[in-house]
Amino acid sequence: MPYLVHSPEDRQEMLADLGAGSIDDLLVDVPASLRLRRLDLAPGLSEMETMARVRELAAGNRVFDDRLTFRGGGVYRRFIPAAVGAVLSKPEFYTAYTPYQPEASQGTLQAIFEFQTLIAELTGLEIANASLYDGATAVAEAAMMAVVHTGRPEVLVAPYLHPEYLEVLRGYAQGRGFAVREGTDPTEDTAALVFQNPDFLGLIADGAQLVEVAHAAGALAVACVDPISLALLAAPGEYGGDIAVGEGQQLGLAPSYGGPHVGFIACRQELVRRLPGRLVGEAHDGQGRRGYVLTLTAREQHIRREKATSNICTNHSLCALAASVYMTYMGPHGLQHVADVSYRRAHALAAELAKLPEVELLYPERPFFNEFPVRMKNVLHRLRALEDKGILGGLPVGRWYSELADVATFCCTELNDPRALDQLLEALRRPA
Amino acid sequence: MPYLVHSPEDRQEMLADLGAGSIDDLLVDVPASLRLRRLDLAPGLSEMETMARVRELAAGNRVFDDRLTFRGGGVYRRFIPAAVGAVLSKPEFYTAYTPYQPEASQGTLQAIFEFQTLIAELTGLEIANASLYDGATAVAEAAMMAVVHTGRPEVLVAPYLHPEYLEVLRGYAQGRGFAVREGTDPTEDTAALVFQNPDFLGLIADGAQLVEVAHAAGALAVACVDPISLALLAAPGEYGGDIAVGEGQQLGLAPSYGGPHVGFIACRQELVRRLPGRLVGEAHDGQGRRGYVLTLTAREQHIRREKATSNICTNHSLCALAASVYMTYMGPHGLQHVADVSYRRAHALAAELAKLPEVELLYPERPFFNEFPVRMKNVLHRLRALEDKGILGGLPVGRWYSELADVATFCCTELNDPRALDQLLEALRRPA
Amino acid sequence: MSEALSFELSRPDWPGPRLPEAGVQQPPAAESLPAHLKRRQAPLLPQISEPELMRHYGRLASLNYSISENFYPLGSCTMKYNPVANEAAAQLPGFAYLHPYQDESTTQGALELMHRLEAALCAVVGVDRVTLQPAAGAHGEWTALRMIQAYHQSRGERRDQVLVPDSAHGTNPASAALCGFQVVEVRSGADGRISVADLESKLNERVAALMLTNPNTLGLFEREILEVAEMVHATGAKLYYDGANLNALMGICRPGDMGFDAVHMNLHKTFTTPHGGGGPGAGPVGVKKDLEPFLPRPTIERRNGHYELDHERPQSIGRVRSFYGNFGMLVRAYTYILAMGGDGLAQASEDAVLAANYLRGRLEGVLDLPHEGPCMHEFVASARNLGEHGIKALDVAKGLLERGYYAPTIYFPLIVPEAVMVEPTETESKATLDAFAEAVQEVADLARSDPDRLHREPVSLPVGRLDEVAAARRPVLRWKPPSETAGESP
Amino acid sequence: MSEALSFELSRPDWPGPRLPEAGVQQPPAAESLPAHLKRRQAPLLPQISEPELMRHYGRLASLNYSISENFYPLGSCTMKYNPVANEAAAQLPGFAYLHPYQDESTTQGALELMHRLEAALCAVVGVDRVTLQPAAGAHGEWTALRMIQAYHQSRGERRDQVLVPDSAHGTNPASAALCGFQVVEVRSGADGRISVADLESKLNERVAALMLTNPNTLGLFEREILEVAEMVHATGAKLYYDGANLNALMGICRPGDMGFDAVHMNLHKTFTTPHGGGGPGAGPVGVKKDLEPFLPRPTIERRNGHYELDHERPQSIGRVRSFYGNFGMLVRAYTYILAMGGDGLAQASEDAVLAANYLRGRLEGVLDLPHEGPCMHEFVASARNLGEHGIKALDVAKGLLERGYYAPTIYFPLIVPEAVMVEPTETESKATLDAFAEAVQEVADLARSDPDRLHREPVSLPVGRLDEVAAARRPVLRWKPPSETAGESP
Ligand SMILES: Cc1ncc(COP(=O)(O)O)c(C=O)c1O
Ligand SMILES: Cc1ncc(COP(=O)(O)O)c(C=O)c1O
Repeated sequence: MPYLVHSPEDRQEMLADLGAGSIDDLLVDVPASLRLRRLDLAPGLSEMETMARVRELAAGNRVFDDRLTFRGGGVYRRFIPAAVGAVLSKPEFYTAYTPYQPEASQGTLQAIFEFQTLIAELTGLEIANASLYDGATAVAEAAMMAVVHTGRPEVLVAPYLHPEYLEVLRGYAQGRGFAVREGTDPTEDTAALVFQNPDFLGLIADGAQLVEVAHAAGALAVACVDPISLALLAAPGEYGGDIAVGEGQQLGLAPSYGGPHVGFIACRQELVRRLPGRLVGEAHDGQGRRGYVLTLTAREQHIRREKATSNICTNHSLCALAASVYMTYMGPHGLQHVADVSYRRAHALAAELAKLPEVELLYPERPFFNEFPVRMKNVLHRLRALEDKGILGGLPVGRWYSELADVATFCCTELNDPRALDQLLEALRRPA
Repeated sequence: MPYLVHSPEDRQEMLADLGAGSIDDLLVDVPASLRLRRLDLAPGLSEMETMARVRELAAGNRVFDDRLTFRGGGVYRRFIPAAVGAVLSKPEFYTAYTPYQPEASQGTLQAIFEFQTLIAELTGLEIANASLYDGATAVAEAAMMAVVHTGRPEVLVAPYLHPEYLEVLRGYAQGRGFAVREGTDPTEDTAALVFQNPDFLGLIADGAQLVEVAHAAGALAVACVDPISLALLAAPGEYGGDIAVGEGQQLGLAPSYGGPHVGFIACRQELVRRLPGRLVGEAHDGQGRRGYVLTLTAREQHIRREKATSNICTNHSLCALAASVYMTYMGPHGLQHVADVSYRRAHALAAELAKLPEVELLYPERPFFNEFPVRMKNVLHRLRALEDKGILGGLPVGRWYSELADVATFCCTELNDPRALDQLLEALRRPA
Repeated sequence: MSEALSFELSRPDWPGPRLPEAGVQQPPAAESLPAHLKRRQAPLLPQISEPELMRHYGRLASLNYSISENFYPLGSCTMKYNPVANEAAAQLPGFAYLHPYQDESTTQGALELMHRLEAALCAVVGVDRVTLQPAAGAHGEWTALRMIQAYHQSRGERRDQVLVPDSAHGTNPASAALCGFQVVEVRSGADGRISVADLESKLNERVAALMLTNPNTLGLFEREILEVAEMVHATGAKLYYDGANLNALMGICRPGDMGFDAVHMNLHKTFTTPHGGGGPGAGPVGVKKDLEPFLPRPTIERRNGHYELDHERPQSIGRVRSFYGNFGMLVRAYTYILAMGGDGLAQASEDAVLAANYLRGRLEGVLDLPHEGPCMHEFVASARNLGEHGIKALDVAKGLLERGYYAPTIYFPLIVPEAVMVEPTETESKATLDAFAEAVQEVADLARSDPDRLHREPVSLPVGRLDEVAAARRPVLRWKPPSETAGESP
Repeated sequence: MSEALSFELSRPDWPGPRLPEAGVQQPPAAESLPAHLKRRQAPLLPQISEPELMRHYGRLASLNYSISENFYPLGSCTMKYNPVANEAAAQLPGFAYLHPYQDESTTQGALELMHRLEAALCAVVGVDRVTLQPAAGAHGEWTALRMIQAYHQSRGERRDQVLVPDSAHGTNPASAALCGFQVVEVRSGADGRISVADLESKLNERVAALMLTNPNTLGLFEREILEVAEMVHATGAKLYYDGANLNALMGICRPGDMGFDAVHMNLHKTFTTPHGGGGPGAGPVGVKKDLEPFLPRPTIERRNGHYELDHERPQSIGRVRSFYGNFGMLVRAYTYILAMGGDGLAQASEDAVLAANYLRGRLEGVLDLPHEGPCMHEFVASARNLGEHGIKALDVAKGLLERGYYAPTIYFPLIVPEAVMVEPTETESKATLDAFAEAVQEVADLARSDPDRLHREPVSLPVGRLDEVAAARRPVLRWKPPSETAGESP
């Protein structure tokens, strides 16, 4: 059978060594009434047949050309350097466990240490952890940090936080027992003001001003940021944010129908002991050689159990590795270039869309990065028409916001070359 | 620039260290009249644009579904276990050079030693080398071994050796200065009788009888074999062959439009010092630890120069590794199973094809393995019609044999499931 | 061997990679963005070339032990072989490049895969529905407790306690606390199973659920599970199954049949999705009928031959993460299940149990075995017997690293002093198990003959034992440019 | 660390992998094949599981040094970075699964790629046409000599000699001999260049060609190449270029302009296709107009916007291998050329020359440098200066292995005693070059301070120095089942 290693003879030898006649002699503790006759699943397939079946399922999906994908909403098509895949496919990385034994895990540990540094640099904050599941749970973890740190009972959420992140936050709040209120008016009950920047519609918030408001009320400021945008936009650390979180999918990860991606979290030095999850730190051996270890574990579930800062154990280490490779490949210039190309193309597209009949920019005056909301007549119908032309148009946001029933957000990245923009505009001009 | 590592500053430092003002100071030996102003090629592209361009070229090819590919002629679609790709993508294997320094190349050396053993076992002969370029050059190398070993001036080739192999052999013969004659009647001038088994049409030769004929005339017998078929068919070593060669593509390598594939060669012990190319042997270090080294190098160009057994230096090591992984994955039972499935499906297809109007088996009485010749009216037209239905039908062999103008050879492997066979037959029944 | 940090390889004048130009008229952000929204100082990302980058990560990789090269008997983590075909499957463009917000009519293949995976998991653990959303085991625990919480609330009950055995994994109490529950610990008996008496004393109408692992973290099957389930249900509480040890049971018995109401599974353990040096994993949760209304939304439904995402679930606890789960891991797990089939999965669990008992037998007399066998898929030994020589579980672990083996889980579960928790899994050959047993023997012998030398091991790995205490006292959690660090150094 | 042979891991009762059933009525071969055509004894292939197989090759891989982890300054082999994008390109299904006998109308993309690659290579080396068929450099040499042979024959001349410098690579004389030519050696002068006087004395109407490498194998540019070309052509002979050292010249100068009539290129050196532990490579050959009629067939032609294979070439020497060349390597090389562009390739050669001269400078006084600089992309040092301590080039090589570097090429070219041939390439950072120079210094110091210790190195690799003499005296070239070997062992 695939992936099993014992020959019938091996099994006999091992059973004999145990003085057992059959496997049943080893399962004596299992009540007879519970023993299954057979596992009710189809019999196994050869690898050839398995892959044929899986390929069939993959073929049941329609993938749009990356050039012609203008839909984001938290997941974006971006150029992924071949280096990312080449590193992630190294079995020494992807078949290792959480690095509990540092002497035999320096590769993973150093890679995480580099990731922590990269995220800290990107967000402009002192410390970042080894990764979280995704952007949504990262927001929830940050909110809980604030609740514990301030001892206050509510978390305030500014408009247009990703609706799924908000939903997840509400779930954690219900469980943990704190309130979630929408608005930008903190009170003395407010543990944190959480805002996304750029927001779900793509619009850039004035981080400095929001931080000021939060701090004025004694609340923490939590920014949920787009990592690519930080090559151009003020970093949370620059405008006084206390905690920065976000989704790292754009840093070298494929959309993969929504996961696995990677959440990141960074904070000011004084909050470090409230951080959830793994932290890697520098250490030295008897000969003074530098190495890396999991550290400050007194925050974590395996040590503190119910008093831990979070329950997270397995995180998204390999996805964090992808992000590290991506950021290292790009460097400051590359990342800025990617961000700027995305920014300029999005603005070029916005300008052209605005000229189309029955299409208007929702907020012509507000600054945006590479995604922006557009109001268009029968938006759903027109988006469907685009699909028929092989174009994945903007994201209709009406499902989340009744007031935006006829609005879609369009985004551009380095993959949407000028010709692709023309194809989109052309298709919108001549619906057929 | 991609793949370069020096920053402008690095270059300056190095030049300064050399007391050179510019690179020109290091190129003083190049006559001014030869210096190029610029290299006349398009400017470089980003990886993203490069890959887009390459993908465009790949999209300019039409790949037929493996299930519906019935064309062989020396290159076959077969199931390739994911393990093969996973091993070949290990940089420690694919970015190493020929293992000149054994202490730092044991991975490659042991893998070759295993390959040599696998090929020796498969062919039933004592010794195999580390690989050759392909099946065609393997035939030529074997012929030259025989010419040198016997000191005789001609090589005799039995009918239906792969026409391209024959053409390559003629080229080597012209250069080296020996004759190539077609037939099965060796004389005292005959160094070797070369035969393919199964032959180019797929028909199984009586190896024992051909070997007898060759040996009776004091010639060597060289068999060009299909490695998969050897799981079922008598091995050259079993019927007294002196040298076995062949093409290893079917052992885990993709068609890749004809290359890279891998040639193999095996022989009887007494011929070992006439073998071309690399040989790996067991060795031991000062502590008695077992290791592997390149050995019997006195046969090779870097030692013997013009007296070497061959000029080959770089061979097809990584392709040989693929073959090793494939054979090790399959084991004797797996390989036999693959061969038997191919055999039975080919015979099922032959039986059904024979029932079609204006279709007949060329040699209904002769045994074949998994490929066989069929005579059909307007073969080219009918094959083209199959392509329109997404089926890559048999190989028309008229381009090589005027007498077989309306003949095509069809093959089956484990990929051509029964439903695929029906699709082919159905398509041939209703041409539309 | 050691490797510099990418930041230390960086050169300030490295220009960065070649990238496409914008090709549009719009001015660069630097000119058009309002000043107060602009970043002031560029992040200090490394500036290195692709060849240096690949060399850097190539060397880092070589510093790791991993399943691909080393036996990795890390108890409770099920480090079994990760089929390479799974990786090929997840990388198929039809899966990898699918956008989560595409119209369902264009993602039928993905939805069908998830629907079929749900059905397969239901069959394996014996539940009615499964949510594939949770990203890992702990996330699954929390998700299940949220559903149980919502269930009790829907019945107008406020149950604020969750019972957790003293042998439980740390995530159990942590997840309960994160969910607002008060954690009450239940003691284990001398036989290593949960003490039914102690459980009885702690069961009352305040209790929302009992969290159990079965086989428990000692690798022992909870013989009295049926009685336990009855007791728990009698008080109206729910029984929760921590699926980290499911690798012992496939095709042998099912948590659902034992009376568990909610069950999490670690696809990165039982179903061979790789651990990636700490994730990503996937922690689907299965539930019985009465918890079904509370499942996270969306669920995946098949309606007249068509798959769809159902968001209209009024009693749902809502989604527990963005989108639909770690889809890439779901593809891997489903590929594995297709290849194994029911027969294969059952054989896998039998082989896992056989291997653990065999290895346990080989270690008798070498290490302490505080509990009676047979064990299930893993067992917990103790290095207590080497204590007189000043040797601890940690030393045994390091000695095994020195000999080319990753170390078993140590100091867990907490109820066994000097615990050495060994899980061989079904994918290690008898030859490997024998060699490992000999290595443990060698370490035990060294503990007696030359404990000091053992204290110094490992000596042939990239680094020796690292001073974790010092590391935690003055944590250095990131690289800083020399200038900045200068001031700090002691 | 060592690894057993796959055959030693084999178990006789291992059933083998799961595979699809035939699903047809036909009887198995065992029943239907004539007895005399059937195999009698199954081959002794290993019988191991997939997890064992992957572990086996994972461990073997870890025993290798490779560019991905080690500086690999193997002179004459151009071990430069192999771009990972090239691998992705070659694996595109549109290339990988293309059958060589498909109708040309279905392979236009592949034909266009080859046609464009040919044009690019023509531009780099300055020739009129290129054949992409040869599988490696030596194969290219032979192919070119066959064309030159055919050319002379077509003009009714029988020229039976080929001139080869004493500094030439072994494949040069071997290829000439394989082509039926008598090899005549031409001496090198004191300055490391070919002796024009000696060449003159050996040039006559029997000479078919002179084979040259430029820069030559000493890494020195043949200053008098134009005079040499004139002399050779004056006698009606052809000038052949061994392209192994082309990495020194891209964008700087072109063999075609120097007067070479035929030029082979090693795509696995200059154009970054990986070496694969000894291939596959690709050795295209470029020729000037008058050799064009003799190119191997088929050639790739573009006719009214359509690409086709031209088999109708009456004067062709015929194909030199099956199909059209190592297409997968051609894809990689073309991908590399697209990314680099003309500017990039030129910079690459300049950087290669710069790196070689820089490293040469760093080694002055450490090893002997028998020839004056500047060098081109590589240089040949000599360990002669350590001879008095009983240290040879071999010992220097082993000392470098011990320090984490692959060794330079040693004992080649033959004209330099104790040759140590170093080629850093353009893809190694200055930091790496400096560290390597220090390692050589360390080895040289050890040669003086403790030569015995150096003789014992390497000590920390998987094996120490292996006894190659004993291995050749009683060659063991394959594994044999214990029973069979038993008798043999001494
Ligand atoms: C018994 C047990 N429960 C829960 C978990 C948590 O699972 P995860 O790491 O996937 O969050 C683990 C993982 O180590 C475990 O061993
Ligand atoms: C100078 C020189 N010529 C020819 C060759 C032969 O090339 P290949 O190994 O590709 O056959 C080499 C390869 O090492 C070489 O260095």
